[in-house]
Amino acid sequence: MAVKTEPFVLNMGPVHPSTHGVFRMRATLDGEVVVDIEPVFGYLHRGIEKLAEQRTYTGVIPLTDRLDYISSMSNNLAYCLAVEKLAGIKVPERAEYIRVIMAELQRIAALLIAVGAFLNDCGAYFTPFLYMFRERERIVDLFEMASGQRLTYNYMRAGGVSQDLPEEFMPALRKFMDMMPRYMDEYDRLLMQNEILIARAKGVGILTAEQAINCSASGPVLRASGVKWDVRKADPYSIYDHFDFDVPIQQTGDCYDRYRQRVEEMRQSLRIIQQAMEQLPSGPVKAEVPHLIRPPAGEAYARLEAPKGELGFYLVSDNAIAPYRCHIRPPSLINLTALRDMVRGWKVADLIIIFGSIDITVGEIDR
Amino acid sequence: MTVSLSGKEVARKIEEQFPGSVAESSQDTLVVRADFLLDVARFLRDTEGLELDFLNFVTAVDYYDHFEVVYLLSSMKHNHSLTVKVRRYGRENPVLPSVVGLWQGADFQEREIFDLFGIRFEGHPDMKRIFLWDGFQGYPLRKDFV
Amino acid sequence: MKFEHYGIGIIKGLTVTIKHLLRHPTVSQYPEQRLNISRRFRGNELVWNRDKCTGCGTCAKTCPQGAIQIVTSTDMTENKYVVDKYQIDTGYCIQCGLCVEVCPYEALYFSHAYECARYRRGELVQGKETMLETPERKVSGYFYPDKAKKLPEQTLLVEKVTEKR
Amino acid sequence: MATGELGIYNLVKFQAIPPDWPGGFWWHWLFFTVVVIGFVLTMVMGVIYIERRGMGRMQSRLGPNRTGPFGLLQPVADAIKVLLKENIVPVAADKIVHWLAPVVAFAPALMIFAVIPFANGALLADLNIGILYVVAISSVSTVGIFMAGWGSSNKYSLLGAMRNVAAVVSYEIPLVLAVVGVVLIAGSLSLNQIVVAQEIPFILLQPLGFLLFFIAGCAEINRSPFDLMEADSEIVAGFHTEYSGMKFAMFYLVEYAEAVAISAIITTLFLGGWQGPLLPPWLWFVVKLLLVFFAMVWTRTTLPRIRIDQLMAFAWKFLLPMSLLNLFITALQVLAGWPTQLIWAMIIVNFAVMALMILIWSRFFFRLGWGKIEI
Repeated sequence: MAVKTEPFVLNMGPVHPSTHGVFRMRATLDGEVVVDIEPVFGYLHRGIEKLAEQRTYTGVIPLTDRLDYISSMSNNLAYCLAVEKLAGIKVPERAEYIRVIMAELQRIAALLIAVGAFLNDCGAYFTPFLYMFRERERIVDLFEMASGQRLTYNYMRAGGVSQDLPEEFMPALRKFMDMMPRYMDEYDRLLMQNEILIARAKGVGILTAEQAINCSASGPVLRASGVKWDVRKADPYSIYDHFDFDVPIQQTGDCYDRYRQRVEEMRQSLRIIQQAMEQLPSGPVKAEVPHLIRPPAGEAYARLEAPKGELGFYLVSDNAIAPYRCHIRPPSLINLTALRDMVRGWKVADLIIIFGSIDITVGEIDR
Repeated sequence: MTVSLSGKEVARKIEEQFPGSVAESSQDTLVVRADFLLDVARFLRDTEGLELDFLNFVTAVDYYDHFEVVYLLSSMKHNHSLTVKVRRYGRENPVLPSVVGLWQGADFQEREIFDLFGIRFEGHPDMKRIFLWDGFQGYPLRKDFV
Repeated sequence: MKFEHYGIGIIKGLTVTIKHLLRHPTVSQYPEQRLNISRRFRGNELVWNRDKCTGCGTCAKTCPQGAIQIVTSTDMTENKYVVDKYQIDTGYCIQCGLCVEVCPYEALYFSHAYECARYRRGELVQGKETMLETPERKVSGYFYPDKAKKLPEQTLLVEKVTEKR
Repeated sequence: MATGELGIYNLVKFQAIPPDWPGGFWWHWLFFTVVVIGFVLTMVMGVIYIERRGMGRMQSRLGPNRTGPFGLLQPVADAIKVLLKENIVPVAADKIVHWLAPVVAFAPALMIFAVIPFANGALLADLNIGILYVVAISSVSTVGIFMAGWGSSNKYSLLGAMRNVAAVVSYEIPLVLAVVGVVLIAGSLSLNQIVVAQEIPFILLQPLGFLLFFIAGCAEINRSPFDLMEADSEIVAGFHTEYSGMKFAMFYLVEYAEAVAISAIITTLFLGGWQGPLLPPWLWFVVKLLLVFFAMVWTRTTLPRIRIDQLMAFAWKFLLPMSLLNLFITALQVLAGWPTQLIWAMIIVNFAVMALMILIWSRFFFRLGWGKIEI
């Protein structure tokens, strides 16, 4: 017997423990069941695209730190790739290797947060989150050593990186690489086979491959649905074609798969760093680029595989020192498109973990 | 490596199907007339050999006399991409057809363009401001917005 | 037969947490235990070298935030600029480091000091006199590797092994 | 010693000075009331400290260590802070219900301790239906929690309260059925008698019963992994979202007082209560209680939370049949006279039964489910 009940609206957010920032979900609930959901955002809108139009090409780099603030290095790199493409700058080889090391370390750091926050949303009371934060802290230490800051690195420059790695960087990185696989195994032991987690996440929030492509999902969300698409392999930027790594994919596209996908990607990143570390050549780290870059009129779109998905910068130049238009393709925002289809019919608790498994940063959604 | 499709070749194919739909084509871009946008988009998505099933991004650029809406399409199957542009002249209440029906990924991005450029997309299920609040005056990413 | 639904995963997880109970904690107690910050620390304050600065204003032009204010006048007798006013509003500063990077005369550095919180916003503005290098306000090695060598080595969490092995 | 039910008749009866208590009934009453309240409050502080420190160490951090030696005064500092905070009542709240809820929730948590023996005969009232009293009283807290959820006119609170009511109603049944096994072996409902009857702790005779009681107890007092009613990542803080200041402190107290109560009952029923060598009985009691509580902290640190429909399914499809089977087997064993004669056989058989039951049930009959609803 079905009892007729009245749906009610629950505003989750803007201040809610698991919306990962100032993000609001206007959920229509029928009891505990989610009938409909409408994401509402814009609370963190700073108009970065407009600000970029008034800054020099170099001056935009600090702004990109503030897009997806837990993976600043990737944002720096994406923007610099776009500027280099626009202005035709050639990057020295050592700089490329440093960039790859940094980008992959950043991927590990960001995915650790993504996985930790997802497990925290599942209700594992901060334990996995804090364990993963510990490893992230080790990575952030390395970043601090190279760039001088712990969150907004501002390390990449058009034509290379701002300064060479300090000499104590490589021994520290080597130590980190030695200990990281052990910790990864520990995380897997902690919750990977946990019956409750499997019951909570397996089969929940399924995103099929067709739907994922149609919704322009990218990154781990797309690959967990079984689409073998990684910008590093499909459209190699920087020097990713020099490295030997796999693109792991999962089959069903549920929350558990997205979680496992991220863990697998961290392992692949470790492989890339290992290779880059061994092959790191010496030489200059920055091409001879004037501080005020004045690219020829034209447009360029450069993209890379950020921890959250395909991050791209679409730059239009009118031969001035500031970009005429700077559009950012935010993976967080576009991955959210599929959220509504994924959560309908699930419970409030599932809404939270499905949302957590997409892994967003509000700084990137709102820009 | 993702192959960038030649705009000229694709334009020839489109012209066979929909005469007069391509306004301009060059090596890497294809400018489509706004009236034909949906037909061309469907053609690009469904034609054998093109199958541009992945919409990387949609954005707009303000060139004072016209708005240019840029679509970057890729194909997961063939690993190639194509930049499609649409121009809309005139600054008062510009309207373009929405491609949400073809690529659902355009949903939030078209709302964003509406929010920041004021280009209204017809056929979009939920055309309202996305970042800014409803009573906001003006469209910030237009060049004349101070 | 896979052991999946009998609580094995739960028991595995429980062993991991109980192991951590016996390990050393990762955290350090901040005001008592101070870790060394990075030698390239991009800190809250800037250090300005009065002698080397020629008043060219490149730093002010580069600053994305417009936090640097520089006023110069010309000294005709010695044929150079005199810096009348040089001030940085560290409240606006985002510590991007572009000003330090572009300075053609190596006259601007980051300071290696932290804990620069103030009670009033006005106190965040650094004037000419409060920007000079002093024993307390050491120069950070950001963009100047030779200066970095003199600073104490950064404490790294990688060095800290929490498990007893 | 004052024994017997609390009733007008007994009050009159025990006006006379009992042989082993020089103060008479009222002295006994006064003394143990003070002891119980003091015990609950100190234990709550103690367990909060243990939870925060233990959890901190398990999460690779330190936990509170600033206030007092080793941070021992942290609960005191918290209490003072929270008492000085402003008392905020939402405009749309049902004022009376909102105000009464913490009191209604707190009183039963305290009342449970009336029948828990700290040493042989050292308890407020040795009711001969003690365990029944515990079961009856412990579910009254739910009324207070539902009042809080309803009275604060907040959707999160209501969701949390609803979840709590559903959980308590379902988990009461396996809880009681798990207790019945113990009662059968001990042959008494009085908690003091149950402890006296435990020559070896009943956890060995009733391993499955212990497991069921522990799980159901955790669910009833909303400890992780069943902490859905205050699931911080889902419904903010559940029923006490809109509470602040003193009233919030009351709920906080209830939460831990209930945890202490369930630990105390588990200690009494399964771990031999105050019995033990060398140490004084009350210390044994406290040590065992803290051990049980530590197990709760440990699970809370490790396990994710389960969903509401899984929670209900777990109660009705797993715990209920298991507890019925456990009861049935125990009854057979008691009929055969095993607890007095073949005690070792009973231990071995019961452990084997537990392992087999869990394996079979989780292999063929029950799996924590999915549960999408088509819209």
